[in-house]
Amino acid sequence: MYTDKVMEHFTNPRNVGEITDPSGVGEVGNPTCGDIMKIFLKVEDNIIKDIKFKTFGCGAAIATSSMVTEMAKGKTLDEAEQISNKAVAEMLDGLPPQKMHCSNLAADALKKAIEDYKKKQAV
Amino acid sequence: MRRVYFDHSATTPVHPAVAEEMYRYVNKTFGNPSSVHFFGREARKAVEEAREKVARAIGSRPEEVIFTSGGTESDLMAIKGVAYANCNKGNHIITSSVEHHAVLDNCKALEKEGFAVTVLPVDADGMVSPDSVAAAITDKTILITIMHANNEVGTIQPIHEIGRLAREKGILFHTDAVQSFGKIPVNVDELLVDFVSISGHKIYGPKGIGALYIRKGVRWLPISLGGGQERKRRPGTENVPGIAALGKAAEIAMETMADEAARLTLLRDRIIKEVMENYSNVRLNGHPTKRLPNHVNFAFEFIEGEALLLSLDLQGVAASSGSACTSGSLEPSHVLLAMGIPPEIAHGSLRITLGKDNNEEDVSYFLEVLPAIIDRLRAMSPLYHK
Amino acid sequence: MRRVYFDHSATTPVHPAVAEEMYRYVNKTFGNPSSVHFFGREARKAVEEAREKVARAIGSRPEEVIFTSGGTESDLMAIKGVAYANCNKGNHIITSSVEHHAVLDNCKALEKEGFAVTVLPVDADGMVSPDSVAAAITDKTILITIMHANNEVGTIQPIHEIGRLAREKGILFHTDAVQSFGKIPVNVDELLVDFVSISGHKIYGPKGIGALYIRKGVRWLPISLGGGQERKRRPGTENVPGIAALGKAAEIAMETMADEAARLTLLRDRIIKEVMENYSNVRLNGHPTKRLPNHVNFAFEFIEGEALLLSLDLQGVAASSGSACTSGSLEPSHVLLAMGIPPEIAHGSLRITLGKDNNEEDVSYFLEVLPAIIDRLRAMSPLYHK
Ligand SMILES: Cc1ncc(COP(=O)(O)O)c(C=O)c1O
Ligand SMILES: Cc1ncc(COP(=O)(O)O)c(C=O)c1O
Ligand code: FES
Ligand code: FES
Repeated sequence: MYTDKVMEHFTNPRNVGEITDPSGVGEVGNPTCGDIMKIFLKVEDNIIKDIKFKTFGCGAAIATSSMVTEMAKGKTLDEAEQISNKAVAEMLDGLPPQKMHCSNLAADALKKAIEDYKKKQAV
Repeated sequence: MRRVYFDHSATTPVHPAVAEEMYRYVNKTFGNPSSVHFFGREARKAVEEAREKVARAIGSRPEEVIFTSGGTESDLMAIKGVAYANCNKGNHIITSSVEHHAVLDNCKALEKEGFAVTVLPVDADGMVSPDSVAAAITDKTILITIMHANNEVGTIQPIHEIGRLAREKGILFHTDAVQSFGKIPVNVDELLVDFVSISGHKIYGPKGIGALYIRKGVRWLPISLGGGQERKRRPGTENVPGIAALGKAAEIAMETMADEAARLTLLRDRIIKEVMENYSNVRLNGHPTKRLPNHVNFAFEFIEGEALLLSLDLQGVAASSGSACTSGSLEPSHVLLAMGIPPEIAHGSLRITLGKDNNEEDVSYFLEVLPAIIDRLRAMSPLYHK
Repeated sequence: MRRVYFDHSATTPVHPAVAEEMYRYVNKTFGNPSSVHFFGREARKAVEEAREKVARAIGSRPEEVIFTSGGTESDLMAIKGVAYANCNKGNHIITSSVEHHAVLDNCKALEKEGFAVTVLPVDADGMVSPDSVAAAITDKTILITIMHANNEVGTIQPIHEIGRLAREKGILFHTDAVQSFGKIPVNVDELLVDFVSISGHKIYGPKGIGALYIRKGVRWLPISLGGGQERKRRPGTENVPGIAALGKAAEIAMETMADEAARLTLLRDRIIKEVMENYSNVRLNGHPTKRLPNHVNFAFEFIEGEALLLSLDLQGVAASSGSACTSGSLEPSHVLLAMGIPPEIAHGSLRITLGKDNNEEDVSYFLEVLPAIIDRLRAMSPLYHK
């Protein structure tokens, strides 16, 4: 069902955990299947220095969380914001059709975390 | 890697003696039972012998058993067959909220066609109360369809009590015994049922074969049309190897049922005891005692079922879950929801269903690999706080 | 005793390579394709590979093929599925008088439900004329269902021509290719069909498995309800060994079809030639040339079919007949009657259908034992006067 890449990220997910005192936090719930994902950012000089996630969800949800954190780490906020659901799925060599919605979780959570950071900066 | 198959409610391996019986009718005795010649007569004999074996296993007469392509078709035939045959008498059907989709979806389809369907609730253990059945019966009720044992949580329903109600009122009564048959006694006269669905691949027989018991003299119409096979009740060239195999599987199940039930109950109870003792935030789904001897279902809070299954699979343990993410339907199990389990907890359900090749070592192995998996997934979960 | 199996239209022996494929999924890879674990994934792979093989054999896309329990179910699903899905567009169905009961009986059932059914006549060779189809089409016509090759007389229908008519008018077109598939090319785009029924046990595959081709994008509704299998188009746990076997059988059929057709045509034509030359009052039923390569059907006047079959059987030759006495229905074959053959002659029909293990010696043996049988039965017949 899942590609080796998905299974690899599911088995050894990168960047699991929380950041104490994060620069930004994004949380999304998937209304269709009820899963939840949380992303924590540490931003310095507009660059994502550190990123962590916590996910309650299926294999695809965990793998996409892991992948999106890996993709975002070290990028500028503008670059990170460009990461699309599709790009995450592609980096995992694809997801089964019925699991495409899980990849939305990851990219959306990242965007929300960046938004949260920007909002905090604006104040 | 050690492989432990703990998913016998999904399907079972074929018993070697059943496979052998099947091969005979694949390799040698390949005739069409409708043919008058030698090859045909041999095949006919196999079909009728298998019918006797299945009949013996459920305490019916052979001519009350017809062969189908599986539990799903048996359910369809029973439900629609009764509905269409009795629609001049009434239009009301009673079922429960924990039935298999093969029952529920046909009831829903009939509802669209103008039948009225009462879907009875269950209690927290997944049990239908006979009182609720009694209260639902109207003078328009033509069919009650309540499963014998639930596939997801293992709860065994009070079929005999419901059967008594049905019989008093002269209402036809179908039970889906796909999960119970071969594990606990299924006797049509003790259960007081008029229709029983069974399926081969749940009792160490092959996939694609099942049977439907139809009590002699009841009002029922065939759904499948075509040739004259199964006395026009289920046309199509008979699946002779499948039928012979189902007969053999039923025979073996009857011989081994009592001992296996005792043996598996011990394994089951060991799993239940150790898991309930060693984890916090876990519950046993289904009735604590009125459950199938081989059946365990837990809900691990803060964990999603598919992730749990994949993790177990990586350790060689095959199990299943009622989580939305595994079902493709994006909704957690309707059974767990009907039992009042909140969706986020239903999500973390784990079904362990034991079978003939499982032993103490399998259980030990499972209990050994489980903690690290639960810890890892909980540590990853945004819902979990130690 | 020498045993000669000449009843391949009734059913075929399972090809050893097909049996082997089947055993793999009975003995080893027994998982449920819906399961997420190792055992399930292996089974899923087998199902999807088989789907590709069947699709390749009929020139379709894999997702247009769904697996059923046999030809009878495929016919039911096609016909009722189109009727119910399109009843707001029209209520008229066109079929022919020589269809298999699996088609005719469903059409008749739909007639009772308010559909209008035109049953087209055939000519003396059992052929449906495209002109009669064209003449029958109305603006209410939603389905044409005409078989590809007839099971009793072997006549091959002008499916491509009928398909052209159907497509011009935007009418869905189903063909029952149970008898033709594996013997002559069945390509969904060349035949211009939207639905095709096939069955495993007619092509050296097992009984209890079949497939239905459903052209992408057509309006159709599932008949069977329950789980999500076959993308909800045919629920129920997949018959994995049967499906894998059907895939293998289709693959082998494609590889061997051309050579086998040529080889069996020679045997067939030898039988036709010798019988027609050596007997009086015998006729060949079905089209003289547009017939299946393995298919012969004679009417021996003054003789009753069952008596003929029993006599042949006593000599080890397994054949069949369209006679009432063998069919259990007490009416001579509706196919022969539709072709204008008088009932008393239809009674004496003998169907010889050849297969992969038949050879010249089988034919010689049959031609050797036949004369004494015919003579004996004719001598016994009050209708016969030398
Ligand atoms: C309770 C119940 N009913 C019906 C079915 C359907 O049986 P089958 O898979 O043989 O169609 C199943 C199993 O899938 C089941 O568990
Ligand atoms: C033309 C035709 N259609 C349908 C069927 C039914 O197929 P099955 O026996 O697989 O149900 C048969 C064979 O019996 C047949 O010859
Ligand atoms: S998170 Fe539920 S299906 Fe992936
Ligand atoms: S003469 Fe006996 S059934 Fe026809």
